Amino acid sequence: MKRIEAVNDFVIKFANVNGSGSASANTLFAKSILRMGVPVSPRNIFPSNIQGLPTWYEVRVTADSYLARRGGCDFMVAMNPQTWAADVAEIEPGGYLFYDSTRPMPASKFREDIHVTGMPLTEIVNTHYTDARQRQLFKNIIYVGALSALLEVDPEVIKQLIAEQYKGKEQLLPPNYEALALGRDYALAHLKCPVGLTVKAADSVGERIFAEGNNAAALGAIYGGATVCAWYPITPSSSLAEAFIKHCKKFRTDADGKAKYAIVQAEDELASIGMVIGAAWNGARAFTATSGPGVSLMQEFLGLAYFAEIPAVLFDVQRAGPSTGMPTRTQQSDVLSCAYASHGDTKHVLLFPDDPHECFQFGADAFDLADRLQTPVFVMLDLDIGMNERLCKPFTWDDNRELDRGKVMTAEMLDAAKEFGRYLDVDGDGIPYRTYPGTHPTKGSYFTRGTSRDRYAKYTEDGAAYTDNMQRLLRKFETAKDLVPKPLTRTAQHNTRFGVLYYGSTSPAMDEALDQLAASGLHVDAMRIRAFPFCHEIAEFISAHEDVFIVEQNRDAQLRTLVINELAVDPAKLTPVLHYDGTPITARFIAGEIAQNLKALNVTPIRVVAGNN
Amino acid sequence: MKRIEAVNDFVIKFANVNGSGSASANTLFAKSILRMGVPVSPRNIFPSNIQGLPTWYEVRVTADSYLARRGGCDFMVAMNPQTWAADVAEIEPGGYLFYDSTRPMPASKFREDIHVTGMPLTEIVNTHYTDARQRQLFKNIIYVGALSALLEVDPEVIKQLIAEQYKGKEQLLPPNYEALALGRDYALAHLKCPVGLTVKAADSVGERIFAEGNNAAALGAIYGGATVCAWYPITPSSSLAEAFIKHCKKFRTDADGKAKYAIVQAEDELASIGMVIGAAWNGARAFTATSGPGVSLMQEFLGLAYFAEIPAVLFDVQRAGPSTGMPTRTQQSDVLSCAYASHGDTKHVLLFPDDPHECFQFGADAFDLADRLQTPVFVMLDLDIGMNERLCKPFTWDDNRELDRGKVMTAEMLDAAKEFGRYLDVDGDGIPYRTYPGTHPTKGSYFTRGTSRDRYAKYTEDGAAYTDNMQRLLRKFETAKDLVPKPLTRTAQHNTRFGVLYYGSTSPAMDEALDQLAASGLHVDAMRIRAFPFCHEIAEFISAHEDVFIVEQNRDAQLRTLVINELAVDPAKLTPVLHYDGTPITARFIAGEIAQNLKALNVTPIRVVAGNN
Amino acid sequence: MTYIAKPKLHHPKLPTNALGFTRRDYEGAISTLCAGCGHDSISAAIIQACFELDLPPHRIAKLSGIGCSSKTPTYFLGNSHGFNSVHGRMPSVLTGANLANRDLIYLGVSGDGDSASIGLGQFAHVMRRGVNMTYIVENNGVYGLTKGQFSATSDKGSKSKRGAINADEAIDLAALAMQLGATYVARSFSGDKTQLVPLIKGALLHTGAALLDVISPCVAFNNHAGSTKSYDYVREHNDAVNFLDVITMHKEITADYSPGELQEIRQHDGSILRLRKLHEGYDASDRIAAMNFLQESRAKGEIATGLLYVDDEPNDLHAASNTVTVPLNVLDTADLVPGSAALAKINAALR
Amino acid sequence: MTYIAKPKLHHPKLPTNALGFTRRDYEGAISTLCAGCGHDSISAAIIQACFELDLPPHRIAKLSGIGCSSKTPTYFLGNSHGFNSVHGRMPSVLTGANLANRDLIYLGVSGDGDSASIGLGQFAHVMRRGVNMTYIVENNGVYGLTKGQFSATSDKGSKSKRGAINADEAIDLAALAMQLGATYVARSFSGDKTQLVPLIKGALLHTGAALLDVISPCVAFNNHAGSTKSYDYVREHNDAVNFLDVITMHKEITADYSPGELQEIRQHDGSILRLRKLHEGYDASDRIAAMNFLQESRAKGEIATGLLYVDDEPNDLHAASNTVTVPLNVLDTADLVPGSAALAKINAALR
Ligand SMILES: Cc1ncc(C[n+]2csc(CCOP(=O)(O)OP(=O)(O)O)c2C)c(N)n1
Ligand SMILES: Cc1ncc(C[n+]2csc(CCOP(=O)(O)OP(=O)(O)O)c2C)c(N)n1
Ligand code: SF4
Ligand code: SF4
Ligand SMILES: [Mg+2]
Ligand SMILES: [Mg+2]
Repeated sequence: MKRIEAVNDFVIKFANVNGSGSASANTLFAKSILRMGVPVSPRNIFPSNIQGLPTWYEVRVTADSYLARRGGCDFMVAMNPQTWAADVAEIEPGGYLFYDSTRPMPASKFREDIHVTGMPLTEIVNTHYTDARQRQLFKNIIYVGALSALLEVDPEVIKQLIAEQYKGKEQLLPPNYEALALGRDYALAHLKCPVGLTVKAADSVGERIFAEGNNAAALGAIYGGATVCAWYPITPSSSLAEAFIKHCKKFRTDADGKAKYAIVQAEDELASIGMVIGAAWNGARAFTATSGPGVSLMQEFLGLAYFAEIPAVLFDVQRAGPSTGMPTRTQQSDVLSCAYASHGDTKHVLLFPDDPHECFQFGADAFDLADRLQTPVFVMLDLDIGMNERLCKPFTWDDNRELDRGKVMTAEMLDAAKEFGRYLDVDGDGIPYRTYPGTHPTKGSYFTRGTSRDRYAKYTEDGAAYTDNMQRLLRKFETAKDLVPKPLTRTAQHNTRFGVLYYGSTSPAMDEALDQLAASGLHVDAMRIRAFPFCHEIAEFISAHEDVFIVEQNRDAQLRTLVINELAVDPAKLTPVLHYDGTPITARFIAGEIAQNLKALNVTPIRVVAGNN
Repeated sequence: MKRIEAVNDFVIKFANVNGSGSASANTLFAKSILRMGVPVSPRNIFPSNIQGLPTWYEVRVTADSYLARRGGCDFMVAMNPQTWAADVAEIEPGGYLFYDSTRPMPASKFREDIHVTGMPLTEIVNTHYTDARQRQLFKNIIYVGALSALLEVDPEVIKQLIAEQYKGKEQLLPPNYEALALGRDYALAHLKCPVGLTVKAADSVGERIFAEGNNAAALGAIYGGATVCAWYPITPSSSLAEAFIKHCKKFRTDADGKAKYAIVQAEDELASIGMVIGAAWNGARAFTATSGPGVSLMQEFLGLAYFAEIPAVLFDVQRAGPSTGMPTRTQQSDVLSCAYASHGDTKHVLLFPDDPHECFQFGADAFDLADRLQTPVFVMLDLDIGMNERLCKPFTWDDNRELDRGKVMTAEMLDAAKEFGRYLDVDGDGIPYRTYPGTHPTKGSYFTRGTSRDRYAKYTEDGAAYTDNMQRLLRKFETAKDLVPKPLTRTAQHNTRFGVLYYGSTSPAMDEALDQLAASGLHVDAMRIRAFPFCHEIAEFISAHEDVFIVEQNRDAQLRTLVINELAVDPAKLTPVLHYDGTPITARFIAGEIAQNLKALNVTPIRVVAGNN
Repeated sequence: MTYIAKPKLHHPKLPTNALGFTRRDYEGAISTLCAGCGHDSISAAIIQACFELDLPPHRIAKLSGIGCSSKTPTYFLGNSHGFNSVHGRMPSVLTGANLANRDLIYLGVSGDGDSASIGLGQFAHVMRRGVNMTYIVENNGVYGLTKGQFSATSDKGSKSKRGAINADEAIDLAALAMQLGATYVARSFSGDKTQLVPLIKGALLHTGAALLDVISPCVAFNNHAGSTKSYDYVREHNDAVNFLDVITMHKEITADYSPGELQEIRQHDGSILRLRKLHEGYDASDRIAAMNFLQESRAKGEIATGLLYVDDEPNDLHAASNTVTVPLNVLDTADLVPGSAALAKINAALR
Repeated sequence: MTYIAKPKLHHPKLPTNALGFTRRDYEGAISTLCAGCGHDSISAAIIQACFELDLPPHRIAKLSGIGCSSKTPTYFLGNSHGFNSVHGRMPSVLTGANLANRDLIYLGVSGDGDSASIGLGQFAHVMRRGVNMTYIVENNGVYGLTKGQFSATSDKGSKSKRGAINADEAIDLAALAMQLGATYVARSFSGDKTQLVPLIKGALLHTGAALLDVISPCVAFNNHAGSTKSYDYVREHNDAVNFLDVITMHKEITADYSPGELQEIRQHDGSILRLRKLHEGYDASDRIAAMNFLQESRAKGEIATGLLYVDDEPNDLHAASNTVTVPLNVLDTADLVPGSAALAKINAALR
């Protein structure tokens, strides 16, 4: 029978029960491979529930650093009877099944075309442990031990990681080491080790770090100088605010234990954005973290922030909508509701980080942008980059960088200036000057409102003043085009009339898909959009190609809507490639869709290296 | 000096102080002309305030039934010192100024090129009345009397209207008649009557009625069988809900005085849409009326209604946004926030009535549509049609028409059916069957949620089930295209490669503009869009023309965005014509913009009748 | 549309109620909550109460917001329609549903985050309007589903599982409901089924706004030392003011007590709420005294439970709206559409 | 950024305060409200209070929601920054502003619709959090700006100008604030400036959440017979529990009363609230008693006014958040950005 053989290049999946403590054991397994210098890309697939429902942990071991979800599974660790059938069915032919053989299983429950390894895990823990919780926990460590033998993962590395994990609680080390050895020894003694899939120490990780996007974005907010955070818990954004709390305790507590920050868990999203707006109006850098339903609730306030020109930063960690949708699944489906948030004519600035490194960078930049433009700025994450550990470039910071507070008039400036008009376009860039409340006893005070007012912030219902203001806001949006992050281009090895646009968490799948397409002789230039509004480079990329694909993780091609609307592109030129079932998009899917389209246009493949397919 | 001369074709404007009781006198004036068989189109321009600020009442007397705002003013009744300068400045050269000459005014306050008529109104009321309130009120009747002489409005008609107004309070007639005579007699005795502008009895009104869109829409809700209304006051939509209350008292009170309806003034818009959703879920026809800020607050609930497939009707009486914007000014700027309301992938049904007649018709049809499609339906009014009296076709109703409750399974049907799946697409049109709660003891009950579920309404986080459902919702939206009102076309007298799309309250201005353009030899085919999603006729109209204008009353060309996105039209083909200062769009503006564009494309005018310009 | 439930055939041994239903007929899908979650006990109590009251399951409408607590309607009354709406807005959805059909029984289920944090506004207004419903808050002082953050009912000074101390004043939903006009207000504990079941029965029979604030420990995130919503803490501080016994019409009244310690309240539907007083002189029909008592017992750090207040002459939203007795959702074209003749009159008046 | 206001030159006759400002310096634009609107009297009282307390006008931030009442900040303190936010959400905006700069004085102005209808949730939560502010509700029982619909504070049974009768329970914002943890709660009447001005002064000096529920008749829509918020009705039913006299540090204490009828409360800033009791034994420092009193007087149909409750040891949100004493909005790069070295450590830990 066929047997999948691979070194440092396979997918192993753990099927567990939610709340059974398997998470830390699984992460331990993934990290140990990483420590061997072999890139991994793990993903949690968890239910909207706390305990008892199925959860999966999928680890892609990838020598070539393909960090997207690959799809399929080569080695299944089937620990959950509820999902046994589906889990077994998912294994690639010639793949491997590892299961708890304590209770004998009828042959009918297995497959002919896979390699089955049974280990009496329950029996082992029951003989070695009496306490129920211990049995539960150590069972997980034991299977990690067994896997170290089956896949040749260096046990010393695992022990090293356990040691780091329990730093300070050293008494916990021996029992964990024992459990590990128990599993490993059993496997070496009774199971055929190794299987066709093995991990071999390498040096392919380099200086890269292994981080979650939410944690990185929260750190970005710290470096961006955010002092006020108002949030309301919602999956998958809660861990962003919680990471900010953690970072603040560490980096923002002064000598006498006082907090150089204020974090409020608000009563709902209307309140959290309201607090952010109030704090930003009053000169503090403030943000909130939320997800789709929160963005919907914030619409009225977002219109106020646009019209009253309040800097405010929002981290939208997107999940599958509409409505409650699938809270623990990923999507890019809030693009439109953020870009045009609120009734009336509005346009908002969006940033699209593609990995934790950019989550950090954009997380910090967003605050400068918001102050510079005096308008809300959205950092658009999603569950896939927000809540999974991802290998990425290390975080970097230039110590000469100063917080850019934008156009703010101080008391001195007010005394020097001949006039102050809150909404006067002094510089022609559509961005007026503002003052913080309390700046000057007699100068620079003004009234902020969501109702129409003139250039001096005086209330008016005059149509001309209203139009004047609305047009200035458009000028300001023009200015934004030069301030937001530029797109990044990857040019194909061969000239091509085809281009592809993509953004955010689609990035790793796209990179891999481009390689696959190139390998099969299909060449496509690619541009990763990193922000809205769109700069001229994007328009030029589109006009430089005859057909442009646009890859998104939503049903309605929302970014495409923005592109055709804002850049006046003929829709016929933009072919949507849409993946929206809530799982992270794969290279297989993208390459498949694009290849199919090109076939339809009967494009003849140009092989780069003969026979390289 | 030039003197504007016109019969039954001029604009007269009343400049008053808010809360001074001028409104009823001004309406009396307008209606009396209507009763003489001469069409009028009045508009209120009022502040967001209760008392003391400037307010204007503009009456266009229009033999040709051009009901749009014309722009400019031929005869100004300047009753408000605060706005004197602006009011005087607005008069067309050769036009007329009528003012209260009690206190002498310096010549500098007038203009050389207009005809001034002063009348000592204050003096007159002070000599005839002692009570302050009487002086206030009768001053208004007195100037109406004077105008009847100056413009040759039939005093008998005015008295007739007063009589109708005070039916039951006959004791009020003599004093009003006296005041009217007082003004008229003074004018005849001391002023040069008539001026160059006169009203001549005609028969140009026909069977048409004079109604406000909000009132008509509320009546539509009555005929549409709405039984539950939940609303929250907001200008300019409040009068719609208040009219519904009035109509219910009249038409929905049963023999023993019980109410066949329930109306709740909710605590806010989240609650009103929530109540509407709850009532609709439970089988009653329910609606809310709101404006932009309310729509923003309803976003989350609208996503739920889309995903959970709840019929719900919303009347959005649009005002100038974003944020609080200009509450008493008109705009069409909620189009996008309604069409794509909520985070996630959503699309909603919109209806665009153009006058009170259609407000009634669509107001009723919306409920059938919502039940048939099991989704929210928006009726998009605006302040201009909602709060002004407009001449329109009388309301009509077919007594054979039954409420179409859509696909609802009764207990009998459930017993007969072999299975029931709330989200099963039995008929292939994307519309499943529903049951009302409490229908059957053991069959047809289901659980409604905003989270992902399978075809049998069972909770699931399975990606395939989610996608299956989201695609069915798209099929349903396809079905909607054939159910919503079709667009109406007006073909130019000459073949033309130019087309124009427009909708809602733009209608009268567009009709007039087309005449003006035709008169100057510029021919454009016109199509009035009456609903979203867009049916194929609209796509065909666009492809049948080389250049298509799209006229809107918002800044960002929101309907254009929908058109290019949903019909895949090349934006280059659609030229936006945008008016958004909060005043109703005029024919002058539209014709001007289009003519200018055609000039740019150097189109040579084709005169229909030689020299007819 | 009123429908008489047909008794079904069952395993002979299972006890049936007057409608011939067994307890099974009132159950729902298997719970996916954590083992030991207080919410599951409340679901069981609801099943028990509906079974004992002989309610036709399909004549009950279950509505909830979002949260572990709001998930529970899936786990009871499988033959009833349910609506798991959006976070914190169940009260408005329930109000609308109630207006559409006054003949069903409305059971709202919510959590403390759902009702006291995001939902406080709607909670307050649904009470003010006196919507005829049973509103159960499954109160664990935390956001369970989002993993244990404090909610607005967690007490000032109480400790989170991660060690954070709550600095904000706690909201007492029972006290609030009383102040806002609810006509049946009770508090109970998911761990005390004997107290809880009768309180739910009384609420289901009450013809106005009934609130039950049921403390329901979250074993995953709020059952530790330092929490004031843990099983242990609640057991220690539980102070029942009375014990309720619900006597429906068809049950004749038996047991007798010496007058002083008994209070009997006859409800609109004829049922009798018999209260055995556990607190000297506690009068459940005296709203102001009850409110005062709540404040004082809270100041003492006690958790007052039982039927805290009941108004035997409740008014509901339908009464206030003077609606017809037949459900609005059955009115048809003939009932609702005035027709062309009426329209002609209207047109005439607009000329 | 603390800024000492420079006294300006004025018409010699105008009286000036300790800062050399005249009352004019505390005024704003001309009101566009209806002649006789209660709200204008409240604006005047605010001007008076700030003038008498010698507050630097620009150190006050005015925030409001939407409504006639919420428009008023334009009509006083023209040298202060103001924020007319969205309907019902002023409390959250004020909370955020307060967090950004603890050195300013925060004055929230709202209406009964703005605070009790759409804004009830935020109203409740801002009180729970103890935000240091003066929150004034200009309470007329109707929605003035939208032409006279009932609000959530209009009493059950009260009649609208159009003759409709209100069926819902009224919300008593003062009672609610007390229950939710506000530490300074007063009620007054726009028509009684002598009572109102000191109450505003006390609130401005209070270092916690201060609520003033000021009944402020709407002459356009709610001043008719049958209204319980009309000038006449309020005058008839006004029942003042005490009279407040605010003694700031620099004023020495003079007048003397016989002990019994006096209550003196020293506030954090050193100022003294001297309460002359008009109600036998009313103790403004006893929260539970005060709540009970409110319920009883309301039951009697009276409108209790005065300083209803005050906590002389208020805690505010900054204390709870343990924030630095310097305003957060002045912290700069050096204070806030950990720098590349720290980042290197973080990177290392993520490998
Ligand atoms: C608008 C919105 N915000 C946030 C969430 C995330 N969320 C889901 S449940 C929940 C809190 C639930 O707490 P509670 O009502 O106490 O229920 P419990 O889980 O404790 O029973 C939150 C914040 C959401 N679903 N919707
Ligand atoms: C979201 C939203 N809904 C509705 C409105 C319309 N609106 C403006 S003011 C107001 C009520 C104001 O009442 P209140 O707060 O009592 O102020 P008052 O005018 O009585 O002083 C309403 C409903 C709005 N501006 N925004
Ligand atoms: S998390 Fe808490 S509330 Fe949720 S199911 Fe588990 S125990 Fe219950
Ligand atoms: S409407 Fe009422 S509240 Fe508004 S300004 Fe006039 S009197 Fe004051
Ligand atoms: Mg909870
Ligand atoms: Mg009010």
